[in-house]
Formats: sequence, C-alpha cells, structure tokens
Amino acid sequence: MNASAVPYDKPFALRLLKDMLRIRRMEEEAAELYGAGKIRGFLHLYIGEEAVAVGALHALQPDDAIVATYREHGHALVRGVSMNAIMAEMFGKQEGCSRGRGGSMHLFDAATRFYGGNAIVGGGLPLAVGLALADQLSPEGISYGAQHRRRVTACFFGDGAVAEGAFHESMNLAALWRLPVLFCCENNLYAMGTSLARSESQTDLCAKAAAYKVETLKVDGMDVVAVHDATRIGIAHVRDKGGPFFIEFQTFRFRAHSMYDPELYRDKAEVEAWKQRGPLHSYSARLKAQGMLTEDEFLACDAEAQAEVDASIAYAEAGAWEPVEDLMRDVLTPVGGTTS
Amino acid sequence: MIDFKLPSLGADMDEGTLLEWLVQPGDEVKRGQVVAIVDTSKTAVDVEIWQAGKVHELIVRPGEKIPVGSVLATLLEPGESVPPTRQAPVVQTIKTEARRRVSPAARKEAETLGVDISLLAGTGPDAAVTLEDVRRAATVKPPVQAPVVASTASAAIDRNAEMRKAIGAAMSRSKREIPHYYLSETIPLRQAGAWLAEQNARRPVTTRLLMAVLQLKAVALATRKFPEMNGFWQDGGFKPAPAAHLGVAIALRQGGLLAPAIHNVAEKTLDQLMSDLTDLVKRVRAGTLRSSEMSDPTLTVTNLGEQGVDAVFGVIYPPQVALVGFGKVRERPWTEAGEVHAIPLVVASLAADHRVSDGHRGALFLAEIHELLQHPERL
Amino acid sequence: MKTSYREALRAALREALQDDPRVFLMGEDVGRYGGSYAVSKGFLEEFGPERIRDAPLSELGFVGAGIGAALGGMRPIVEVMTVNFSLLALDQIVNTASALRHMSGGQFSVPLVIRMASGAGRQLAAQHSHSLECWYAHIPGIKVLAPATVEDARGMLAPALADPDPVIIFEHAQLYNLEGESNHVAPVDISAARVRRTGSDVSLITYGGSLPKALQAAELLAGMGIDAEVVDLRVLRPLDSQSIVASVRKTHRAVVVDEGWRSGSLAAEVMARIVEQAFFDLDAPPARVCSEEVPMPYARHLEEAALPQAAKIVAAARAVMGK
Amino acid sequence: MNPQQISAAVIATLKSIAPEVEADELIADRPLRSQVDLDSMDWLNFLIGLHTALQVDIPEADYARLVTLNDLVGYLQQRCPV
Repeated sequence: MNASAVPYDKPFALRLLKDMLRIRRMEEEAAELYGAGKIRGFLHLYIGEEAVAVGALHALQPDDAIVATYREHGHALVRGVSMNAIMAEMFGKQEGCSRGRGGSMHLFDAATRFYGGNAIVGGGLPLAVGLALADQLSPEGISYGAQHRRRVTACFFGDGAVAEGAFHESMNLAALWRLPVLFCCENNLYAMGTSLARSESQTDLCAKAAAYKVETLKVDGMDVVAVHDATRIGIAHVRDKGGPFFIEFQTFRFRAHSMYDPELYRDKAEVEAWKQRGPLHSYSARLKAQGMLTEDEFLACDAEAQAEVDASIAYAEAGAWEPVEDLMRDVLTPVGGTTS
Repeated sequence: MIDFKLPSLGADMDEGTLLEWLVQPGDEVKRGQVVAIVDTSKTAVDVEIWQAGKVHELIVRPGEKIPVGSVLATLLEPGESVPPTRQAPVVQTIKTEARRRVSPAARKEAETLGVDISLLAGTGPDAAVTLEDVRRAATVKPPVQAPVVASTASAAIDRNAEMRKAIGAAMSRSKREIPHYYLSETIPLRQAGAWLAEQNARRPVTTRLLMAVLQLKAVALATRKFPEMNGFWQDGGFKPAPAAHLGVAIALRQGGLLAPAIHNVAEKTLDQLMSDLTDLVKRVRAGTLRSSEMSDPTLTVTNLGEQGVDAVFGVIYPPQVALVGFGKVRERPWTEAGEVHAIPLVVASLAADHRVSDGHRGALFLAEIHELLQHPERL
Repeated sequence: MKTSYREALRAALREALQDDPRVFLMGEDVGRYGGSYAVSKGFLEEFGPERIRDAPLSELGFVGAGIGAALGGMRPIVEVMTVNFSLLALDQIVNTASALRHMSGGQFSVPLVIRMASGAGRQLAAQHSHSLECWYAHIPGIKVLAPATVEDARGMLAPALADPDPVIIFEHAQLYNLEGESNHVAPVDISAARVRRTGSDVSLITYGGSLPKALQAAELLAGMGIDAEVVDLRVLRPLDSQSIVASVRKTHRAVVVDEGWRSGSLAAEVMARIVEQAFFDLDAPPARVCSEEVPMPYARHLEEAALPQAAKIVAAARAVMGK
Repeated sequence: MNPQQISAAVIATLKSIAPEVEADELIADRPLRSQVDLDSMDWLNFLIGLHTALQVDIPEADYARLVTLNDLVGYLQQRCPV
C-alpha cells in the first residue's frame, strides 16, 4: 500500500473522502432501489472506481466542461449536480436533472457544464473535441480575467472506447488542431465482458494516444491522491501548452457491468484482489495513519453521506411524473427558444 | 386426379374471370372439348380441355377472377375412382364480384349528389368509377345500358378500357423488347384479281372468296421456306413453330382488336380457309372464341387496306417474331415489258424481329409471297 | 438576377461567414481544395484556416466535433462531401445531435448545420449515388431541408443557421449547375412546401433533384391535356402535410416522385399521409415513381433506367388519370 | 315488294352486321361504306344476309354499281322475285 503522505490540508482531504463516500452510498442504495423496481433501464454502477471521478474532478475549475459516459453518477455528483436531481432522474421523475427523459445513463446539467451522460461507447469523444474547438475559436476569446486561462474540456471514457474509430478520430483531431481536451481513460480492464487483452493488439493505452503525439500519463486509479495529482499535471499541460493530454486511470469496478451479470469473464480472485485495494479504505487508512482522520470523524462523514442519500430517495419518491401530455416536449427547441 | 388449370390465352393475360361452366360434375369430357367460358381482359374465350376424364369438382365459380395457372376444376382420370374424402380445397382466387371499384372521392360525391354508383361505367384506373363519372351522371340522365357484346356474367366489365389496357401492355412490351425492322414490297395482283373474279362469278354469294384468303394462304406457304418468320421468341431464344397458325387481326366494331388464329393455314384449301375466316370473324364479334385460337397464333397477318391505307407497318404481337401487313388493293399504273398498264396492286409489308432474322431474309420472304400470289390457281 | 445553384450556395455561405463570427465551415477539402463541388472556392483566402477548416477523413470525428462546437456556442456548418460518407457519421447525428436536447431534458440544443450532396445521375455507381434523405427524415430532433431551386439554395442557409436545432441540408449533385432567378436577399421560410406549378388534374409531389424532372413531366402532360400541379416538399422533416393534403384535395390524384428506393421511402411516408388525411378526396390510388431497387449501376443507360425520369412520371400520372 | 319494304330489309340486314347503325342518320344518296365502317368481310356478310332475306343473288361484277343505299334499293327492286 502506498503509505506516502496525503499532501492536502484537512478540509480538502476530508472533502475527497466525503465525496467518495457519497458516491458509494448513493450507488449502494441505487442497487437496492433497482431491485425494488424504483430504478429501471440500465444501471451501471461505479463502485470501486470512485477515486477517479473524485480525484480528477476536484482538479477542474467551474467553467471547464465535462463529457462523461453512461457510468457517470459519480462524475455528476462530484461536479456539483445535486444528489436529489440525480436520484430523481434515476426514478424517472420530472425533478430529475434531465426531467426524467434521460435516466441513469443520461445525466446532464447545463449549470455545471456537464455534457452527459453519453451511452454510445466512444460517442462523447468527438463531442469533447468540438467543445474544445469552440473554446479555441470562441470570438469572445479564450482568456479569462487576468490569468488568461484556457477552459478545458475533460472527457471521460472507458477502455472499451479505444477500440472505436471515434477514439482515434478524436485523438487525431485534438492533436492536429491542438485543442484543450483532457482525455481521461478509466481503464477498468473490461469492456463489458471483454478484457482488454482479448480485444486489443496493443494493451498499452498511452501508446495509442502517443501515436497521435498526445502527451500521456499512466496512474493508479484506485489512489485518489495519485489521480488528483495526475489530473493537475494534465490540466496544467493543457492550459499552458494548448494541446490535449491523455491520462490512463487504472481502476476496477467491483460490481457487474450493469446491475447484474454472471461474471463469467473474470475470476473471483481477481475481483477480490482489487477489492483489497479499494479506494475508500486505503485512503481512509492513510488519513488515519497520518493523523488526519479519526474513526469517529469517518463515521460522521459516512452518516452524513447516508443521510444525504436517504433524503434524495425521499425527494425522488415525492417527485412528480411528468404529464403524458408533455410527451413531445424537448424534441425541437420551441419557437422563440434559446440555445446554450 | 387431373387439375384443370386456367391456361394463358395470350402474352398479355395474367388473369381471367370465369364466366360459365359448360360441364357439370360427373360429365365425361373428351380431349379438345370446350368446357368453360373465360373472360380475358380482351374477350370471352371458350376454354378447351386437353385431357379426357370425368369432371370431379368445379372449384372456381362463375364470376370469380383467377390468376393464370389456377386450378379451375379437378377431373378423374379414366378408370380413377372418387377419392373417399377430400379436404376442403384451398384455392387461390381473387374475389371481384363483391365490390366495384369506386374511388373514395367518387363514393363520397355520389352520396352527396344522390347518384347510384351501381349504374355507372367507370372511366378511371382499373375501370374505377371516378369523381368525374359521378358528376357527369348527376347532370345527365343515366345512360342506356350499352348492349353487352361478350356474354353472361361480364356486364359490369368495361370491355373497351380493359382491352385498351391489354393491347397497350402487349404492344408496349413488344416495342420495349423486340428490335423491329420493317420492309415493304409492291405486289401486282392482276392474275390473282382475275382469278378471284372468275371464281366468284361462278359462285353463289355464300361461297365467294375474299382476296384476304389468298393472302393468308400465300403467307402460310411462304413460311415453309422461311421458318424464322413463324414461331415464338421464348426463354431468350427462337422456337420455330411446326405449322403456320396465322393470327388474323380483326377489328371490333366497338373498338379494339383481336388476332385469333386460323390453324394449319398452309394445309387448308382456299374454301376451307374462307369458311374458317367467316366463322372466326363471326365468333370474334359474338365473343365466343376458343382458348387455343387465342393462345397460339404463330404469325399475325393484318389487313388494314380495308380502311384505305396503302401500307401498314405493324407492331409484332409477342412472343411472335413477325407480322405481315397488306394495304389497300388499288388500280395503279404498272410497267411490264416496257408497257404501262393499270392493274390492281397491293403493298405487302413485314415487321420482323431482328433477334431472329435479318432484312435480307425478310426481303426474300416478301418476294416469296409476291411470287406465290402470281399463281393463284396453285394456292 | 440569374445565377446558378452553386453560386447561390456560395453567396449564402459567404454572407453567413461575414455576418456572424460564430459561423465556421468545416469538412473534407472545403479549404485548400475549394470544396469538392467548388462551393467554397476562395473562402480559405477570404476567411482564413480557422473558419474554413479542412478536416481529415474522419466523418464521425468532425461531425461530432461540429456538434460539440455548437454546444460550445459556435454556429458550425459542417460539410459532409456526400450522403454516402455521412453514414460514417450517422452515430453522431442520430445518437447525439438529434437526441441531445431531449435526453438532457431540454437543457442543450445543438445549433448545427450539416450540408451534404446527395443523389445519382452522374454515373458514379453504387457508393456515390444514394438518395438517403428519408433515413434522416425519419429522425426526430433534426430538421431536413432539400433546396431544389436557386432561390432556396440562396435562402435556406440563413434560417437553418438561425435554427436552434440541428438542420441537415441535402444538395442534389445534379442541381449545382442549375440556373435560375434569385432576386431576394431575405431568407426563405424553412417550414413549408411550395407549389411550383399550379394544376387541377393531378399533384406531382417531389423534392430535390426530382423537381426539375417533375416540372418537365408536367409540361409533357400539359401537351396531353393533363393539368399537373407540382409540389416541392422543400422541408423533408418536419413534413408539411398541410400543403400536400391541400393540393391533393384540389386535384384528387397524387403521384409522388422520389429518387430514394421505393421500399420505406419518403414517398411511402407522403403517400401514407395522403391516404390518412385525404382518403375521401382521392379519385384514384396514389402512385409512386421511385428509384428501382438496385444498387446504382454505373452504365449510363442502366443508371437512367434505375432513376425516376420525366417519362416515368408522365406514365404514372396518365395511369392515375385512367388514360 | 315496294321500295319501303326493301329499304327496311336492307337496313335490318345492315344492323345485323353493324349494330351501331341508326337508320335515321344514313344518307340515302351518299356512299354507304363511308358512312358505315364495313370491311370486305362485313360487305360479303351483308350481301349474304340480303341473299337470305330477299333471295337475291348479287354477282361480284355488280359490286361496283352498289355504292349508295339508293343504288342498293333500286338494284334489289329490279331483281326481287315478285
């Protein structure tokens, strides 16, 4: 276990812990609610991978953009979408962040520049390239205040996406046009049931990005500190040098691809080994060892997270079903409507 | 058990409407016996059966429209006994008697104007009653029902429109598929005319001959030397016919055209041919043709000279490969041995299928007809 | 003023680039090459490489980037060289551009314009001759336009750019050299079909590259005493049912002309609406003239035989007239 | 037989060949075959019909003289038995 010191002040260090706990507890409840029929459709849980979203997103600024996948509850939550809105969305209620039109796979939030919630593998990559292109071309300029800081678009995708043409086209376009994109590859080793080794001739994902002359980093995705550090390096590169940056976060999901699967594709021993490196307990152990966290504080954090989850479920339960008469809304922009 | 199926009675026939059964279950039928009358889109046709047997079951009822190849009836072969039980026959038929074709707009308008649609003849696609038909009917008195040419169950069928469509389909196909070439030759008929006058002078009016009979016989004899004019283009190749069954183009008084066959023309005497021709014209106009006459002409002869035209360049009737035309017989100047004489002349023309023959052979074929008509006594 | 369809498109593009700094043109060979149909010739020099952006052969990538840029506040015009290549970008158009507004609960619109050439008639064989307008017209969340006149070529781009949602513009490749009048400066509407020729006997309903053929057929029919009305759909999604039905109510007969293959065609949709909404006004079964259901052959005579032609339209119109 | 009776017989025979003929519309001194579409087979059948109805045989050599309805009636009147 990495015993190096956590280099943050206590409030920030606990913030990271708390966010990982919020994701974990929210998703555990979501799994139960799925079984109870409250949440339907596909439900892809992030349990085991929380360090990636938490560490990476805390390195971004509020005006940066995020493009995520269908395993994005954690990203939305850490980005600032309220747990109420996320839970209500999974329930299909109109109080949901996508008015119940998206569900678990399509969380969106304009206020935090959270561009989904994209459920076609690789589909979000060109979108992120375009958002970055807009920033580069924006007639208002790309400088903000005195810092002349570039906005960054962080694009999350899994190891499965590297097999898609969209990955290669996007990597090339971003590098060719030197666009401010941070490519965040969450490598959990399995594209649904297909392991990287069974689907790729080149399993070194950084090598693929490097082929497009994109700078890369490979980092332990189970270590929230390592994730955060790597992301800050990547962001700095993008803001300072202007071109894209690629980070491979090596991580592991502890549960099935979507709610249930027979897990024929991986050994129980492999899952158990990764669970030993679970991001929550390894990080909390480090904090305790460092004297930054007591068991009581941990339990208090956990209780707060659980309370937030309970409240969000109550909120979602109390939410309204959008009237069927409104079925056809939001297909096209109403006349006189505005765009983002 | 024999299946008696609806034969194709021409290249343009896809379906027919059974008008009448001439046999009943239990009747013995002979080969070649006319057993049913079927309405093609062109005319009512007597349909012959080509296998002997005993009628077991009449499957299609009068008034039903059926595709070519449908089983019309089943027959027991000679010696065959009635099978114990038979499942209810599954027959593919298209019921047409149920509902007339009336356009939705016409139906609505008829209701508004109080017009009885059942009295109207349709002029629209597939003889459907159209808006205009209804409006016309609303402004004039219901027309007197035109005399029905064909027969029994077909009163509602607008024969002219159907026939126009059928001719159109066959002729379009011909012009689309057959590379036609055309030739003509002027033939003096001094000998033929004189021979005919001499013959007819001796005959009562009931046995007189027409020039058309001489022409038919000459064409039929000429095909013996030029078999490539007589037969069918089928399955991508030419199949010569063993005998000349000449299709005779006969115009109908109410409009339209049929070209049924006179069989074995080359083997028949002129008197026989005259009697066949008279009979054929009578039956065409009465609407009582036989299926074999409709389906198997091997070469068509058309004689538009009656209308006064000098020459006719026809459209070949598929799957045939040639058509011979004769114009009006007129007295014209003609030179023989340096002297000008006024003698009857006719322009014979040939439309032939270039896939089967060339202009050179076509020219020789017309020359042969020319030669044959110079010796009417040998015809 | 007489001008060509190509020049009209050019003028519209130039105007858009001049009027709005958020507008940029992106696609394969739009810049240095001058556009595969020479529509953007000279633009690179005039507007610079940032705004006349040559893209690599990555239809999925740059169409997706166009969507992202639209989300990011720009007004991109993405040129896909031909509809055939757009199939490589279908995922981004169907799964992202058209769905984004709905699946985000109305939070994000995609103000993107995609232009592409479509259609056959130049002996380009099976991979460069498609008329797949109906595939796009099937998708809720996008608008589909088919300018068939010089006036529409000139006037449709501005309202398409002003539209907050994705708009796909199909330019039939046979039309680029079409000459016609274009007097207006104001944008045209992109909501309604238009009657290009009034008539009382039969409605010829068509769009795009088939419009000139339908007009030619109408002239031929006039010589036969049949007075045909020609309706140009212009907007393939959402379809202007009202104009279609109004014309059929008047003439009572319809022939739909569509270069797409018959099965599952746009013509099928138009016909379905006619039957649904004007059944009791019909005086004959509606008819269709579509492309034969064969991958487009190369040989000229076969290509001509496969496509709708004025003669086929005339025959269909005569048939529904019962003539 | 008087001319009216002969004329009636001629028209009845004609109608059996060409049912669309309207007696009122025939002009007696104009060529018959241009008013009624009769081909040579129709003509022959017409003469056969007259032969049956009136027992008159018309030689082919006389065809040329029989152009109008009046010609026919006149010709038949001369040759009719009784």
